[in-house]
Amino acid sequence: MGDLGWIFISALLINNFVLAYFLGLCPFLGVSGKLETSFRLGMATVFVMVITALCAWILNTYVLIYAPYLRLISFIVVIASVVQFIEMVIKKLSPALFRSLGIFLPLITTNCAILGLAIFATNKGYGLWEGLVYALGAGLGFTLAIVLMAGLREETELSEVPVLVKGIAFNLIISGILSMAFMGFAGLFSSS
Amino acid sequence: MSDQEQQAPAGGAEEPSPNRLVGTLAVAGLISGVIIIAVYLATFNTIKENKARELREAVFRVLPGVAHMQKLLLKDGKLVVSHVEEKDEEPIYAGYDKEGNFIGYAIPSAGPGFQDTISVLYGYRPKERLVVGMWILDSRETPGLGDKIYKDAAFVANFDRLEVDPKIVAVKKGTKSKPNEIDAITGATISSKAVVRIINEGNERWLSKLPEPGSEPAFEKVEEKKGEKGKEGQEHPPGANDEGL
Amino acid sequence: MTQKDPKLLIQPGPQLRQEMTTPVVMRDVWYALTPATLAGIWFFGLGAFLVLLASIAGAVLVEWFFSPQEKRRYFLGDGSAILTGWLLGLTLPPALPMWMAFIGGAVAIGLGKTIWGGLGGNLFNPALVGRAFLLATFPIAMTTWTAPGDFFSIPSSVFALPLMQGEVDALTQASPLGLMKFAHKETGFFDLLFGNTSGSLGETSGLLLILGGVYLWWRRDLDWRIPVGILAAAMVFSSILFLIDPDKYPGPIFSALSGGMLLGAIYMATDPVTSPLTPKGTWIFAIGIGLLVILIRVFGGFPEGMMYAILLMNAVTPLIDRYTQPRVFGRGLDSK
Amino acid sequence: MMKALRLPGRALGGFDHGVHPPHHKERTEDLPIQRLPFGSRFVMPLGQHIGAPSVPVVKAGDAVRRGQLIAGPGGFVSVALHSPVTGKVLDVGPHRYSDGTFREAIAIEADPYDSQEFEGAPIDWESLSLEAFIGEVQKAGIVGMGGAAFPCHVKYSLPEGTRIRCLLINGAECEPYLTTDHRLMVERPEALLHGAEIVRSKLGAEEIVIGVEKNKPDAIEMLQRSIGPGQPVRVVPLEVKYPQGAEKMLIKSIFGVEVPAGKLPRDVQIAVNNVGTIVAIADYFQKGMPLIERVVTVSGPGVAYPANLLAPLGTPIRDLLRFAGGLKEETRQVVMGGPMMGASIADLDAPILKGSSGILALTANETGRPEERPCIRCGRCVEACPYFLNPARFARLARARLYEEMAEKYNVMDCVECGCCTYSCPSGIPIVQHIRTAKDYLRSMTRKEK
Amino acid sequence: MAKSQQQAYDEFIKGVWRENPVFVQVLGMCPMLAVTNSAINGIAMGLATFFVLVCSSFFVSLLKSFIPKQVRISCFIIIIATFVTVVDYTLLALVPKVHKELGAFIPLIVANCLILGRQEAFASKNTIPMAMLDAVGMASGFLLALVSLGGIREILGEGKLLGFSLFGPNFEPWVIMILPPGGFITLGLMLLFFNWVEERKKKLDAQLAAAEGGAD
Ligand SMILES: Cc1cc2nc3c(=O)[nH]c(=O)nc-3n(C[C@H](O)[C@H](O)[C@H](O)COP(=O)(O)O)c2cc1C
Ligand SMILES: Cc1cc2nc3c(=O)[nH]c(=O)nc-3n(C[C@H](O)[C@H](O)[C@H](O)COP(=O)(O)O)c2cc1C
Ligand SMILES: Cc1cc2nc3c(=O)[nH]c(=O)nc-3n(C[C@H](O)[C@H](O)[C@H](O)COP(=O)(O)O)c2cc1C
Ligand SMILES: Cc1cc2nc3c(=O)[nH]c(=O)nc-3n(C[C@H](O)[C@H](O)[C@H](O)CO)c2cc1C
Ligand code: SF4
Ligand code: SF4
Ligand code: SF4
Ligand code: SF4
Ligand code: FES
Repeated sequence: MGDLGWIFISALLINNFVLAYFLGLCPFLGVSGKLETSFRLGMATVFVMVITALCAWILNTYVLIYAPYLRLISFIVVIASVVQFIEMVIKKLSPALFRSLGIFLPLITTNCAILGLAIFATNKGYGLWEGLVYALGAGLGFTLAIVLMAGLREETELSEVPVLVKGIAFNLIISGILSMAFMGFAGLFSSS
Repeated sequence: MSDQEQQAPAGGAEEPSPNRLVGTLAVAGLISGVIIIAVYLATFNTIKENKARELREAVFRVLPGVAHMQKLLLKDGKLVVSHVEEKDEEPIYAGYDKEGNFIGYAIPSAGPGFQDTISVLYGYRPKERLVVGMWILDSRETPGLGDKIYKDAAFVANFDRLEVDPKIVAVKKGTKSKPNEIDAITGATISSKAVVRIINEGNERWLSKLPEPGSEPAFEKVEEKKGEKGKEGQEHPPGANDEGL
Repeated sequence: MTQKDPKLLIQPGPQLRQEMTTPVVMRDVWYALTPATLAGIWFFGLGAFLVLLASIAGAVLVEWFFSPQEKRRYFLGDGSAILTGWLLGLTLPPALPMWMAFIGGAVAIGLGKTIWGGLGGNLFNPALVGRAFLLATFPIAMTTWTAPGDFFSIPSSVFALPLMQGEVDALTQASPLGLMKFAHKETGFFDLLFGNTSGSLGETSGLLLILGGVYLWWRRDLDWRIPVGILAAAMVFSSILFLIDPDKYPGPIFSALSGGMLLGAIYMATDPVTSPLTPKGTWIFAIGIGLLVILIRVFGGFPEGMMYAILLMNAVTPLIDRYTQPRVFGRGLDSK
Repeated sequence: MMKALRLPGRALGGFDHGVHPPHHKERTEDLPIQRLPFGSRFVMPLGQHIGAPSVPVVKAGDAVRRGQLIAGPGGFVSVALHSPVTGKVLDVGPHRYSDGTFREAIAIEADPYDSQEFEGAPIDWESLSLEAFIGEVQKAGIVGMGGAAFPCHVKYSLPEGTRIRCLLINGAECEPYLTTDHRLMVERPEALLHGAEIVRSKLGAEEIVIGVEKNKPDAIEMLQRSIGPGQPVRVVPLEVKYPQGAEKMLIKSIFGVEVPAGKLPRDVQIAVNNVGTIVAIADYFQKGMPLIERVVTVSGPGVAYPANLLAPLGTPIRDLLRFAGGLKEETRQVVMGGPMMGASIADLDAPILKGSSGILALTANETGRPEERPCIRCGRCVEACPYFLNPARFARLARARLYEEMAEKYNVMDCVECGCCTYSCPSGIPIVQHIRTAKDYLRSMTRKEK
Repeated sequence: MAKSQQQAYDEFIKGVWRENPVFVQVLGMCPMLAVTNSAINGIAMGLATFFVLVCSSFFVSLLKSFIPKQVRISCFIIIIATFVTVVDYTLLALVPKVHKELGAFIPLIVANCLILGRQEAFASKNTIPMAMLDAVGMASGFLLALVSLGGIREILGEGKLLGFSLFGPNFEPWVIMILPPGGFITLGLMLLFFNWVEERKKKLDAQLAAAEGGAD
């Protein structure tokens, strides 16, 4: 497994943002009720994450070596503005795409998974390509987790889950079991 | 406590002018910038010292007998001493004893472990082609299993005198028989092998680029103001690995 | 009126029902498991039996405790809780402390079933939820495999006090899968088939597991596609790897007979509740498991991937079900 | 338009899914059809077929002869009714129906001194135009005897541009216990072939195909022996499986063609008729006898002497049971029709109808049901449903009252209520009942929208 | 005065218990699950959040009349990010070990909806003292949740509390508690427990009310 390959697999499965890092939990728990919506949210997340990785790399390379203390603020401000800008562009160019992804963009931009991606990529010292692959893996990993979760939740809608359990507690426990299942990917492609 | 204030956070004005909006943001940014820079400056030295000390401690742990160290960078195929922070640098560290005689290199290397990336720093003595110490800088291995790669003193001690030729090999615990073998941790074979692989990769990357033994860069006494603190690293206390991160 | 009418039942059709009922299905699985279980106990001794009992006890007690009072008999009556504990027990190391096995059974039913609304509501295989929990909780105890030993000597670790570690005094021995993964050593075909290897109770005796599976298939209690799909996919995948590097990768026969492959493929992946409904979905499910098992075994961090493979495919099952609705008779055939 | 129908020389491998209930036909399959002695009181409900009820043309006190018209068709999708006996009309009013409800019916008291001979004359069918032929069939009161009681002439009235190339005769009789079609095929093959020939020539079909399940070898043999030289008739043995007799399954089995959902066999150039229907047509054109009697299988472990009875329509169920030795002590349930699609009888004094193929007395052995338990998603129902629907999903959705979703996403309206799903469910879930509830609800909603 | 004291007490206590941000509102979960594998980490994260929340609320409340509505969210975020950066550097300078454990999750406090939510819902509409009470209450509730979650996970996961061994050397640690699934499951079960307690209380209240109704 090449380095890029492992970065991708690791972000996608082994160190899944939601199931291993607990990032992006509120969309994960809040929006995972419907499969359709979840998938679109996931795609929007992939999109924003890739942009984030790009922004973070540019900032890290050209700005933050001179002013490291502005890291957090600049990440937030720059990512939010760029996403907003792209949102406007999409709205102009492809209203259909905007309708399917756009409504999620403002929701996602301030959540911790996006910020976390920028910070982790920085901390790990990823270059441009590594950062982009990392973002792709993390975004798809988020999508995978939320789509599986949505499938599970839609199915349990119809079964007789005890009233006491229903709601967030139940979703957390499902996430726990899902997270347990994802532990199976630990060590993937790293055992020689 | 006036009640009117309760509902009107924006001052109840109609449309404020765009200038007003930008102005507010600019002021907010300015104030926040001032606060941040103040804190940054106030903590800068401590943080730098902390980091330097951490690094020094790690280097001293993997290179027994070291009193001084300096950073080396590869420039045009040659190792040169560097004293400034540079971007995209991949440094190794050279260790020297009190008299300034070269002892060995401390080489950082990283790679995938059981859970996430493991970052290792290991000491290497080119004359004997030996690894003389290993220190985990960062890892997220499973508590109780994989974290033995730094919590298990016996495992760490494997790396105190280890031949790098032809290649370091992890074998089942208790079956170590050759000088280039280590005993893997039972129940954490994968993490153990990962550490070995990471060191082997470090060797592959660096050994061919190191200068002939004897022609290492000499110790340049530039700004060694607080090097005294490194005394504690004189020897490698096995138990000291615990919680050292 | 000359004749007194009997009191007539009015019930909606169809009037006929086939004989199989859910409790009978569950009981069939008990019968199918019995020979392999007895063989396992014979190989590993009474200690293993105690571990099995503890796991069943944990499952049944929790099922009892959490079922509404008036429905208790009814809930326990379907026999699925015992089955869950039993199957869990079959995957545990024979020298596991009993208290751990008990917790495994309790978690299996508590987190794996009750919370989901009881029988039929759960989307993950309860026994494997219990096992995954145990493996992540007590990773060392759960991967300490003992060699088959004397029937009457019980390893003292089995009796470890609750919450305390057990000292394993029996002869520990790497399981065939461990040997394969970490030493690239294959165990012989006949040892695998007849069960004289270290491992868990239920994975040693391949032959009896297959016999039980044939019985269940004959009783139409399980979907033959699942075991066939899993084994076929796993064997094809491992054949490919084997052809690439026979020294490093296990061959197809070893892959099919070792570890939890048979127990998982025949008895656990086939859990009706957590496998897809439609035949097409079932194939996807089975092939997915087969591929994941080999992926995890060969490239992953664990010697055995059956449990994780099944759990992961359980998680995918709702999606599979959704996208493999059969084509309704007489619909969507314009192209024909 | 559909592609032209291929008429292959052999059965094309059957249909998928379905169930194999024990067929229990051994009780009556070898018993010749017996005529049930005439009773004294007969009740002819006006709405015993699908469509508009018939309109009475007699009133209380009128004398009627056997075979005399007593009610005319109430519209195009409706048929005539004839008196099953010679006697006197008692009244025209509500009478108990087999499900216990009251429905408009004509009650007739048989004349105890009449010989009850039927007198009629053959009809020259060869000279009839198609329209006239269809009119005759409606006048004869002939409806489908395969269970649905759908007016036969409607089936023959083809819309512009439709052509029938094959007349398919349904001799599958896949319901357990029932042997009426079986006995008709064995005892009256000439009538069957003659009736088939009439319909074939009128519809202009090229071929007659008779599908018979393989568990009736004597019927297959008898039919094959009776086919005249040059007659374009094929007898096709079919796999024994329920619901082989459902017409779309039958067509799939024999021609390998799926009738599209919402379409009829005629859309694939096939007309399907039950054996009993064809024999009734033959009787009408040969003897002038309208539909006034039919063969009913009385069977089940609840009766001592099972029998195949030729009974006048309107005969109380009690009379048939009495002839078969009466109900045994252990009888729990009496069913009209087959045990899969038939319905419980609430009142033994209710009459048999044109569509009643069987009266079954069942004991606790057959009527016992597994306790209802949660669905374990075993998929047996899915693998049983011949229409490839998802009954497990129906049950779940219906319990949550998501009826619209059942229709929109899962095509619940395609379900024919064959009962295979309920039959095969180990958890005893009354899936068909859930489906019926859903369909009723959905129908009432569409009605409201209109 | 008594009334406003009562009100002040209410503002404070609601955050700690009745509207506990974690157990009742289920906010701020991401940072909390990720780092609460021991009590000490829970305390550190809780205190960091405490500081950020209280300072931000103070400034937001102070500046509320200067901030135009249209840019208020941006201003809030800038204010919050400022204090998070302050905490980040301070921890790095003073307790580098703790900083290392909490790692990247300190900057993520910015994204904690709890903090932004309190600015939007409370601090920007109330006087400084009220805002402080609210912030302190909410932050205490958050801290309480973090500590209890971290405590449970540490007790089972390592047999220790705050580093002190509880069960002796032979204790078999429940490793899962320290791993991600343990975080999910423990919080899930704690919420379940909360639901159960609430349910019980409701039932008891109903019974009491019924009894009183009879007595009146
Ligand atoms: C929850 C859990 C966590 C584990 N964590 C690690 C780990 O961090 N590092 C490791 O090498 N093995 C870990 N393992 C064990 C591996 O799966 C594998 O079984 C082990 O490396 C085999 O080593 P052995 O042959 O020495 O027993 C873990 C196992 C489990 C169940
Ligand atoms: C259905 C089933 C699933 C199993 N899943 C796993 C698993 O995911 N991980 C595992 O280590 N052992 C699992 N086992 C036990 C293994 O088959 C095997 O005995 C064990 O992995 C040996 O590994 P070791 O060498 O690390 O001790 C499972 C057993 C069964 C019957
Ligand atoms: C589930 C099901 C089973 C059926 N079984 C039979 C059968 O066994 N024999 C039969 O003649 N008709 C059966 N039918 C009715 C046929 O589908 C079809 O309506 C009939 O053969 C048409 O002939 P008819 O109108 O002359 O009755 C069945 C229908 C359904 C829905
Ligand atoms: C063929 C078959 C296999 C089963 N396998 C399992 C299993 O692996 N684990 C389990 O907990 N229950 C199993 N059960 C029992 C039952 O389906 C299970 O308890 C339900 O998942 C509980 O809702 C099985 C039942 C049958 C009929
Ligand atoms: S924007 Fe805030 S509330 Fe919405 S999903 Fe993201 S974190 Fe949750
Ligand atoms: S009753 Fe309906 S759903 Fe059930 S098997 Fe028959 S056609 Fe399918
Ligand atoms: S047959 Fe019954 S138990 Fe099985 S899936 Fe269908 S409804 Fe569920
Ligand atoms: S996004 Fe905000 S509300 Fe959601 S869990 Fe994270 S901190 Fe809480
Ligand atoms: S998604 Fe993680 S804090 Fe909001």
